[in-house]
Amino acid sequence: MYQLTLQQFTGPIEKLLELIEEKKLPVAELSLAEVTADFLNYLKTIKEVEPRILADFVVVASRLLLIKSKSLLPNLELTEEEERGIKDLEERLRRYQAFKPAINLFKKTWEQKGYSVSRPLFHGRPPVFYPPKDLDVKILHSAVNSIFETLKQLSPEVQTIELSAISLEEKIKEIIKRLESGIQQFGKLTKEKSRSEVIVLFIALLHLLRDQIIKAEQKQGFSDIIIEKHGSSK
Amino acid sequence: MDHPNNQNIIGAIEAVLFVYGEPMEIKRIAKILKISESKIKEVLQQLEQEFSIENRGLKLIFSDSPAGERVQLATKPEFVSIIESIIKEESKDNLTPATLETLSLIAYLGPLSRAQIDFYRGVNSSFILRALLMRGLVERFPAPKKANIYLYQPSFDLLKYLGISKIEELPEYERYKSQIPSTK
Amino acid sequence: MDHPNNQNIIGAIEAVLFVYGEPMEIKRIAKILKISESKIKEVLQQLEQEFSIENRGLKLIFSDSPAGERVQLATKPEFVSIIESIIKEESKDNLTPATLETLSLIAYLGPLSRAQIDFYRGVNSSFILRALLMRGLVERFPAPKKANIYLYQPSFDLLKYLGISKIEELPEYERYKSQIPSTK
Repeated sequence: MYQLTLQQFTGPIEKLLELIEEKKLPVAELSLAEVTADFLNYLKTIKEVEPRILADFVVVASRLLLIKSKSLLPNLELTEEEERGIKDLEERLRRYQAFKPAINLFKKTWEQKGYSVSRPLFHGRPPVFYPPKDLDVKILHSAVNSIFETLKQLSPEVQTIELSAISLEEKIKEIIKRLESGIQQFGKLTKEKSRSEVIVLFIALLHLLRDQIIKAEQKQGFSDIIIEKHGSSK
Repeated sequence: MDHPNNQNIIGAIEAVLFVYGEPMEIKRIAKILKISESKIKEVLQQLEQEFSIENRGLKLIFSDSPAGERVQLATKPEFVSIIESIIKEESKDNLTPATLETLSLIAYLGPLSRAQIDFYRGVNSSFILRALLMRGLVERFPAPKKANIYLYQPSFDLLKYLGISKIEELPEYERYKSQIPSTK
Repeated sequence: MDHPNNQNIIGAIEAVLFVYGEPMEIKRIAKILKISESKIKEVLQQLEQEFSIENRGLKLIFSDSPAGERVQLATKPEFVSIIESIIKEESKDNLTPATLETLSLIAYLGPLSRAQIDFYRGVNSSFILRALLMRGLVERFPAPKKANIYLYQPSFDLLKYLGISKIEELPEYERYKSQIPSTK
């Protein structure tokens, strides 16, 4: 019943807001840069418990990384789309922050002891056989067939989500391996990768940076990032 | 009840009889409300009087049983034709997508529990199951070894109406029956 | 009805809602009783007032739908402990964080499309919505003029669980409702 574990997680917006509020920061670009590392750490825990929702968290993480990079590299020029992405994240956080007290009010109301009970349809009346006019075996057959078709379509949806939740750990290992094999440009690492893979690779890169496993350098905005293992040749 | 007065005892009795639907022993009402039987009888009289006012659509029906006097909440007789017209109208409903979907699931994969039907349909099926029961299209029986769980299957009348003598005669019955998707 | 006055219309509505049990469109009640919709609405208000008296155990619950306003008869929440001793209701368990998040959004801001809910939560909500539909806590309707888009809103069962008569009774409802969500 993976749906049950799935339900233990709120969305990334809620999580991000929680991290910001924990540090008593306002919802602003600088605060987002501040909590990036915490968010990435949380990402790691989800990945272990519920990989299926990782994909949605990765999208938010990639925006955070952009913000973080911008704060670290003041010269970094962002595209219009990227700027819009950051503004959009801030806007969502503000909205969520404004709505959040309502969640608690709802919870309190739900937890109140009393509730109402109604009666089922025609309670206590005996059944009267009343078949629908145009019902026959053919119609039943085609109805059951289309239900099975719909159910088949449901399963791939689950698979796609799993596929897109690319393992962060795998990517970290990949970077280390590639570095060992001599590749030093981020551009080469990401060659021919899907968009979401590039994002995960970049997150992995930042992880390695934070844990001081690697050094990275970008000569100027949009130029390739040069990566080196710390204490190289180890 | 904590501080019973005649007023909220009346309300409580009305609520209990409303939900229960069937005739209920006065003894049992007394036990549920933790009030003496004589007090319940007194309050029931008061309630009966209130129902007699024109703007009420309900009334109390008293009956005797070996276990003692019973009381039931029911509609006043003057509304019988209105009630019959609703029942008739509700049954006239033609084959809606929900009806067809639920009925075909029960026919091909039954006996099924409500939870299983909910899973296949992706929505709650309590109302539609109740409607199918009322129209005599399906019947239910308690699931073996599981408390409060019912299993639904096609009614005998439905098979007859479809012109088949057993459910296995449905087209491709085995094919669907054998690949029941997991309810995981 | 032949000589309708407010008094016996009240009684008739009470009888109809009692027998039908499920939420009923006001439009349909008007059709059954052959009385104008506005008259039914007026009388329902009167009935609601009468239910508010202490000695009544029942109340009315209201909710809108694309087909118009609906109304259902149910017990007052304060009698829940007595009711629980005679029927086994599905327990009102604690809500998981994701369920609570999604349900609050739908309750305060609904009707909402899945895209709107996703926008707020920043996560794909299809599994959670499916689970909520299956539990019958939310209901959905096709969005007007948009193919394949559904709008989600609180169900009557949710209102009953919350012990409120209409969604507007949620604490500080108006304040949050005015934060109209963007579809982006």
